[in-house]
Amino acid sequence: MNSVIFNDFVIRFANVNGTGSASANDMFSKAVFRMGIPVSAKNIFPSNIQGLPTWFELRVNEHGYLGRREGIDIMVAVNPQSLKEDIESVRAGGYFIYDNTKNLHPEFHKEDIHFIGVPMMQLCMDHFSEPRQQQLFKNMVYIGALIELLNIEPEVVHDIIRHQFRKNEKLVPPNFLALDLGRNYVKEHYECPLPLRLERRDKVGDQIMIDGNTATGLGALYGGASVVAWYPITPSTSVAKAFETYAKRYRKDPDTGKLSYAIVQAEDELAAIGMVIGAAWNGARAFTATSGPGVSLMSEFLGLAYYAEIPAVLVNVQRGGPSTGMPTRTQQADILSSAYASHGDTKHVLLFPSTPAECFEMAADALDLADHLQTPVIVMTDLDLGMNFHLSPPLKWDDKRKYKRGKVYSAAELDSMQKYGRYLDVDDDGICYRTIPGTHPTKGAFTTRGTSRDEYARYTEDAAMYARSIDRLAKKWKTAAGLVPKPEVYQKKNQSSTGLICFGTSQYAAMEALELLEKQGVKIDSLRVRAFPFNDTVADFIESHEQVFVVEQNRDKQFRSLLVNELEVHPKKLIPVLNYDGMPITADSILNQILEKTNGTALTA
Amino acid sequence: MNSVIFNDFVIRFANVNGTGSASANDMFSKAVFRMGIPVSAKNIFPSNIQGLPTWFELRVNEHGYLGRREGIDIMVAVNPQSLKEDIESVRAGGYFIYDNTKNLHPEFHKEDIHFIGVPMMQLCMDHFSEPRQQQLFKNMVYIGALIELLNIEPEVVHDIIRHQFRKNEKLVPPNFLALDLGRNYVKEHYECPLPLRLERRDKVGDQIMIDGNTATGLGALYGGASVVAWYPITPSTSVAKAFETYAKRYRKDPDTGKLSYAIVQAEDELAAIGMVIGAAWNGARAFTATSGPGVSLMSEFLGLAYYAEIPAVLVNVQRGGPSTGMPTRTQQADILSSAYASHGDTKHVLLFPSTPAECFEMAADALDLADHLQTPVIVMTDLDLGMNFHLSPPLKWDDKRKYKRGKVYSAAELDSMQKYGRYLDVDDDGICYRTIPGTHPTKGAFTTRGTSRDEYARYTEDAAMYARSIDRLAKKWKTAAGLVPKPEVYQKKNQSSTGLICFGTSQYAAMEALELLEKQGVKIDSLRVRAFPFNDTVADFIESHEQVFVVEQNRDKQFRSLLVNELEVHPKKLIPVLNYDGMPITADSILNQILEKTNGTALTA
Amino acid sequence: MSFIKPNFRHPALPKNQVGYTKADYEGAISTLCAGCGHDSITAAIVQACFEIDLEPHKLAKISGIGCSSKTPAYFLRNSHGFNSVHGRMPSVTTGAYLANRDLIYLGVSGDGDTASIGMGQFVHAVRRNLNMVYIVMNNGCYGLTKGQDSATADTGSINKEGGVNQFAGIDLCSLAIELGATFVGRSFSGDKHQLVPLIKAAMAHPGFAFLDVLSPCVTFNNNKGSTKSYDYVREHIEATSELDFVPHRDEITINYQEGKSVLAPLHDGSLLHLHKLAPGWDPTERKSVISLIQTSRTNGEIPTGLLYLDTHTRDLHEVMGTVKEPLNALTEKELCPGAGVLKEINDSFR
Amino acid sequence: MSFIKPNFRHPALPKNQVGYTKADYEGAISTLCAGCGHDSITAAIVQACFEIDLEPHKLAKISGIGCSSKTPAYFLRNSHGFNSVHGRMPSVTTGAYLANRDLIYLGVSGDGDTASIGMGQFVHAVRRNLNMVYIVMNNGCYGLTKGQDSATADTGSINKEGGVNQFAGIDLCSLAIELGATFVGRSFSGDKHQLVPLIKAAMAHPGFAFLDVLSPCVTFNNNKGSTKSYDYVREHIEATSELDFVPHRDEITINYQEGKSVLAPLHDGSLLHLHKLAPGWDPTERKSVISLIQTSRTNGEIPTGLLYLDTHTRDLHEVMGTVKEPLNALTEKELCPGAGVLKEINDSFR
Ligand SMILES: Cc1ncc(C[n+]2csc(CCOP(=O)(O)OP(=O)(O)O)c2C)c(N)n1
Ligand SMILES: Cc1ncc(C[n+]2csc(CCOP(=O)(O)OP(=O)(O)O)c2C)c(N)n1
Ligand code: SF4
Ligand code: SF4
Ligand SMILES: [Mg+2]
Ligand SMILES: [Mg+2]
Repeated sequence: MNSVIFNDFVIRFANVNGTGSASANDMFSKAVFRMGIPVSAKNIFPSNIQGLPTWFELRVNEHGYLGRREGIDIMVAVNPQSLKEDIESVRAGGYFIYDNTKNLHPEFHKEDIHFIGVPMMQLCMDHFSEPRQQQLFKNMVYIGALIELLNIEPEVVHDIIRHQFRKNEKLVPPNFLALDLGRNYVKEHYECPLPLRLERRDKVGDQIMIDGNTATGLGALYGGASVVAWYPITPSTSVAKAFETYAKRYRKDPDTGKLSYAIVQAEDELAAIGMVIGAAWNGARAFTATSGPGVSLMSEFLGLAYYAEIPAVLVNVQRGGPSTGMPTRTQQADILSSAYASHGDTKHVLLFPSTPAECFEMAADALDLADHLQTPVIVMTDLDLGMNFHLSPPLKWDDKRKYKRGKVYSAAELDSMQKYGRYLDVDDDGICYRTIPGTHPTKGAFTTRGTSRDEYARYTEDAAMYARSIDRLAKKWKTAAGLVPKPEVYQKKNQSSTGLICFGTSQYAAMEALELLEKQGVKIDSLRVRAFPFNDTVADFIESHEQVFVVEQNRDKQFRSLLVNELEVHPKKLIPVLNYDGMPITADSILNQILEKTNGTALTA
Repeated sequence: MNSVIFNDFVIRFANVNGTGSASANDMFSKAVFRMGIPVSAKNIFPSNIQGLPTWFELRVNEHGYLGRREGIDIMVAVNPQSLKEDIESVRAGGYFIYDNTKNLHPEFHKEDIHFIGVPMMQLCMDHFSEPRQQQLFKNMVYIGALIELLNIEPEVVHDIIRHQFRKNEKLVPPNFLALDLGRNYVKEHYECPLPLRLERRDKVGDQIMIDGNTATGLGALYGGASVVAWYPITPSTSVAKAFETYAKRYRKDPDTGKLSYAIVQAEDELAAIGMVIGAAWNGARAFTATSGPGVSLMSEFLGLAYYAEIPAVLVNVQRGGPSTGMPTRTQQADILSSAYASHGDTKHVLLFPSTPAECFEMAADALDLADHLQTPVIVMTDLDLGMNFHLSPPLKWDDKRKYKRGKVYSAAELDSMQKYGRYLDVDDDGICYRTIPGTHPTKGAFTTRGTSRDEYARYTEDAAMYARSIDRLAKKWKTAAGLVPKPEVYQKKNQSSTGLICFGTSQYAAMEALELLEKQGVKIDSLRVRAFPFNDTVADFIESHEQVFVVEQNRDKQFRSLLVNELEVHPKKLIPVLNYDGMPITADSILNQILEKTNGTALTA
Repeated sequence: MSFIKPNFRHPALPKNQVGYTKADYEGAISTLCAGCGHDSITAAIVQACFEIDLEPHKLAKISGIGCSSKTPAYFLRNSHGFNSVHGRMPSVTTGAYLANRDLIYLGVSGDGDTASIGMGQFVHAVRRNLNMVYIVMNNGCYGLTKGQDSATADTGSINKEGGVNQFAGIDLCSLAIELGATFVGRSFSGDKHQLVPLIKAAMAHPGFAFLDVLSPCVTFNNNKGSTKSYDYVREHIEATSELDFVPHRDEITINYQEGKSVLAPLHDGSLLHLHKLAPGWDPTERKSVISLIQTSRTNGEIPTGLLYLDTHTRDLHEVMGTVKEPLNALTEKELCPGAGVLKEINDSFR
Repeated sequence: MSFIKPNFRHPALPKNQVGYTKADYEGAISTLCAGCGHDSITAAIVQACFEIDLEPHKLAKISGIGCSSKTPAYFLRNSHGFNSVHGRMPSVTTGAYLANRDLIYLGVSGDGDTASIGMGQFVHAVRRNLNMVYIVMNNGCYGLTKGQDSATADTGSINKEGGVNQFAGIDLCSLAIELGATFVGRSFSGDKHQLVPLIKAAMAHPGFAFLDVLSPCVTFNNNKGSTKSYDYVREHIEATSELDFVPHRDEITINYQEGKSVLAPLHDGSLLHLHKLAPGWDPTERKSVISLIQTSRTNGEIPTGLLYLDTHTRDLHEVMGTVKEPLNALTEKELCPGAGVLKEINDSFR
């Protein structure tokens, strides 16, 4: 028999979508979390509503490695459609927990894994009468079984159930019953707990378990967005939804019931970004959230906002492309299309959060930055970060924080000046002063336009004037590089000659890979980029290393292109480490690619 | 007095738009052309319809240098609005020909240029009665004056007029009269011809004078396009228009009057590209033409065509960006937005014509390539090439040429096969066989989609399958590099250590600059890129030179980015030579930038 | 994930005049929710195509994005399909139609796909009287993105989360008539009896044939308070007519009832027999149709059936004056003016 | 090139109640063609704003792209303007309106800008009953791109090059009414007498106020055969009414004629006095309006005036339940729930 392993495994639930399994699975992850053990979840769902296979994968790891890991240790298989592939995906020595109400077909048997049959359906049929109940409680039966098999503290699960049904308490006892059915069955038939098991720890600290989209929506709420325009698209829909949910709660005047925000479901993405631009032009903080196809549709408008210098915040929750692509899978493949969205010489500020806490922070920062820079700011998250539950530092807000509204002249300021020019570079940083419609009866009005104009916002076709205006935008871009969030550098004193650059959700696996490598005696410094344009630290990091691995989740090395284009570094120095099959990148894959691309040598330097 | 200079000057006509000057000016350029002297024209017009200043600039150069050149030698000023700047733009020693019906205000006088007053309006008022005629014939008066001043052969002009009014012969005599008014006046008052003058040569050979858009439209017609969908936008409108004009003539059944083409003015650019994709999916050759904002709007659909592998031809006549930008000025600033249009890992084939003859050739080639590669092909011209008259080799067509329809299975082929798979890479070149709707009653049907699919075009969310399919697209991209038009290399035997890369309309000025440099003893090899993806010659050229200047007409060095990204060369090796003020780049500017960026040294190596 | 039905044919299944069984008109197994209205429409399309003796490869099926837009994969497996991008089915269909006038074009869309993001293209397809059948599977919500209200949701309709729609719902039939559509019908996914002949007639119509089919979303918009639920629709529909479609080759043997009947000859010689149920309404008389719709709107009724028909319509290819042969079949001979002509053209630029 | 008019004020020019002269409502010198209808509409807007005593900075003017969309530069120089992108004025205006409910929003568009590329956004602005004045300067063509037919060009209309339009023209008024617009008028750039009061009334209307103004393009669509030429329009317009607009603070002293007159109180207390010229038509009665339009269509007449008015309309901000204060004026205090609340929120995720 195996020796006992605590708090380190990957468990996958194979369900059918639309059968209520999601809430049972969430309960399971919450239980692990409440036992003080780090855990992260990945929902692998189809682009359909009901009846197709869906998987919920949990990585439990007391060392806090929470990126995806290849190989399933425990499979809870409740979906007959996917039985075959579910069995195959279990690692040798792993456990396959299934509903043995019907016998497993002998052809499915496999020598190297443990089969644990639990007659989930049968137990439910024996104890519940309604078909819908039988269906739902099946999920609780396997949770019960897992309590015993994995050594979950039953009280933790009971608490969760009690909280969940606090408004409908009569549902608590049948849920407890279903749990017990599972618990009792496995206790009777198997040796519990398994050698792969949980044990209470104190490793999650003050962290929370939250999906990135909720954090993003909250960040925009805290950041002062008052106009939201959006169009539904997976995986971004829940950003607007989260904003609305919390805004309904915290932005409603308790006396009048009036709302201090407006949210519009636009007719499409072109309209959504148009509304954001209109609102921001008119002095409100506004944002929209979308995904790849939406960004493509928004690109004309993004160019307008860049050139006419209007703040706009866009959250791009990236999914698998190109085209409609893999709408329920993750990628970081809109880097180029976001950075250079629109024709002509156009560039956009990008922010790259890695954790829900950063989603929150950056959504708020984006609103400040857009106002300050008077340009679109795109928050680049992805399906993995946006829709999955992640362990995250708690969301933080300093009540002393003021919104940075940027350079806006008030009526008084206008009164005190000779002549106002919308595009005069008064401060020599490329950022000019705008005025908000309605500010002053006779001063400060101008016409915003997407065409070439002079410093007083008058239409011009003068070549020199035009060149001056886009040179100023280039200057503003330099200013932006100094304002955007700085990268995080992970570098010990004695520096390595090899570096690694990552961003966004790739960091989970990248950090694990680096620690694994360090255990093998290979030391690599690393840097996590948090924004584009890149500030000097990024250039210095590349400069000071002989070779730099660039980890990203797309085929075309898009982020590496950005680094090369903007920092003028030799592409050969930047070694791509890629993953683009739609599943989150794993530490193993990073590690292997690094070893392979260096023939396993050259790293120990 | 100056010595006489033959056939080498820049003449500019300053007019008001909407006053009929365009046809007089065209007449002038045609006359120069018909005297066997190379000439090129630039129309500098406002984004408005009537009443604003417009300039028509001609470069006459018997050595065939026909890029734009800074500095005006002769100004024909007929627009009082722009008088001041028109006078200022004349080079010292140059000529300022103006309407002195009203006296020139003394403040406009300038010592270093020659003023030649011709009472154009007065002469017309004396000889014509209707105001509209007086207005129109004013233009012919200055043409008449130029006949004498510049030594144009009068018969050449007379022929042009006779041809122009062949359907309305009674207009010939008054036009001749107006010419004579101008001729006689200047003969009486000035010494004619001027030292700057024309003289018949035999330097145009069999070349033609044509705008690029007409050539593009004709190329698409010859290339077999039968469905055209477009939406008006300057400067691309005349592409569809040219197609229609000639199609009406040559694609109409003489018996039935029926047309073998369909052209639709779409409701917008999204619809235009959608129609092209629908038509091409259904087996017709189809194209659309647009400019920057249109490309932005088309980007979602371009991604669909890339991923679902549908042929599509798009002509992008580039104008000044970003956003609405400078709609009547030229730039090469949609390089990145066209190459990487759409979200996700998407890339598009680009063709870069330099001359009208190449516009013709590449429009036809684009249709072949799109069918062969089953992907969008974008012909990248610009306003300068598209809307201005250029001296060009004649358009060529080989009657033996067959349309390359690419890999399409016929009913017979389907009958003879076991199982058809739309996305099976049968030939191992990344290009699969498609079938056209309606081909076979029971075989070969499939559903085209923008989502991930397996080799049999069935929807899938399988990670490995998805990765396989986009890897195959990357393979197809390699295949494409071998199929697209090869670059032209201008390199003498003894190679220089310095190279220059240009594309499209930059070549005119670039070639002139290189010859000027050569005269100064500086030898630079050069290469003109004609397509993206780049084929090996481009990589070899960069490889074999120590430094390479990259000439392009945008701010952000977009083409250089493409070179770096796709060829993995060190950006530092590629020295940008830019022009982005909306006016066509000049040889002087290239020369100066080259000298400046090398401190005038390092080139003689 | 895609399930392909085993293509097993029972030898005794009845065949139609072109030799196909009904099963030949089916497609892959649906992955929609059990009970989704869209599946019933799929079945009606299969039935209609079987009955009109359609050769499946003579039809192209094109859709946008949405649960509804997935259905083309579930019918007519021997027809080419194109599941394009959200809201842009009309332009793709326009292009396809221009390329080959010899096929039937069946466009499938959803209310989100058509009435929101696709509104512009929808309007212009109508304006061009594009020769196609355009079916909207109308559930008043965005099924695939989990139930948001769509622009056809009626004012006051309550969604699953209890939200009350504040905006006016767009009546696509009424809009299509306003824009000059030549064939406009409305039906209900649950009323196969009415829907099948409507689809058949739409396919015979040589212009833009629009069908707005109410098709409840069981998962997100079948709750109480929703005006697109099965219960609500069943209670509020008012059939304007009973419809028979008589293909052009069938002899007319049925003895049509006098008075309340209309016999509309379609362009291809087929006949539509309409037994009128709505008073004061004549489907070929625009004004009466508009009036019917206005009245029903006030009364909270949903008129169904063939609402409007203009038989004096010309195929778009005729309007455009294109050759009889499909453009996609033309070769160098017809398409290329040749080197001789090019010489002339060159000369004109000298 | 932009010409700024010298801002020279004659001291004796009459001032309105808010202290401005008419010249204060002007803008830069127009760069449109001499005689362009759009310039007359510009003049009417200037006149209307002067007459209603508008404070210019209380209005925001937003447009798309086209000759028509340039006009905001030519009026109200003290108002902020936004010349956005082609066809997307409605969305920009929606956003602006949401940000600040206290301004008047004047959207200017062309028939190309609205009926083609902008159709989707137009429809949805109507559907939301966005509180704005939406003026289409309708010349049946694309002026700025040199005269192509637009989607409002009538079937059979002949353009400058002799091309005959084959497609149905979209009637934007009729479409707006179908979609539920609450204020719909049509006028002619040449009829200042009718246009000025219409604009004034539109500005007082607290919902979507749509004005379709026929505005001939002298350069590209003023030829014989065009149904949007000055001559044609002059000959075919039929005024439905004479209109007086009585601002809410003016006492009603005029003695209105009985019988053919309608007195419509607007939301802000202003009064619209309509002297009806069209028989059987009541601008507040939807069905009669639709019937009027259908009849005129058949008779080849162009009905002008205030065609439809629904006074029972609620401002969109009211519908959405937003606070009285403009959203763009809210501060941290109103917007940020604060650290305390965030602690609770964090706890809910543990
Ligand atoms: C450009 C774009 N935006 C958004 C989406 C996301 N999306 C997919 S389906 C859909 C709505 C579908 O609604 P409907 O057309 O009514 O179809 P149903 O699912 O209700 O049948 C949306 C918004 C998308 N695929 N593409
Ligand atoms: C996305 C985009 N497509 C095309 C154009 C080119 N364009 C400029 S104005 C215009 C049409 C204008 O027509 P209309 O709105 O009727 O205005 P008008 O000039 O007739 O007043 C077009 C197509 C553009 N600016 N942007
Ligand atoms: S979500 Fe609604 S529309 Fe989509 S398949 Fe399910 S029932 Fe049908
Ligand atoms: S082109 Fe037509 S619409 Fe444009 S300014 Fe001239 S007359 Fe007016
Ligand atoms: Mg729907
Ligand atoms: Mg127009």
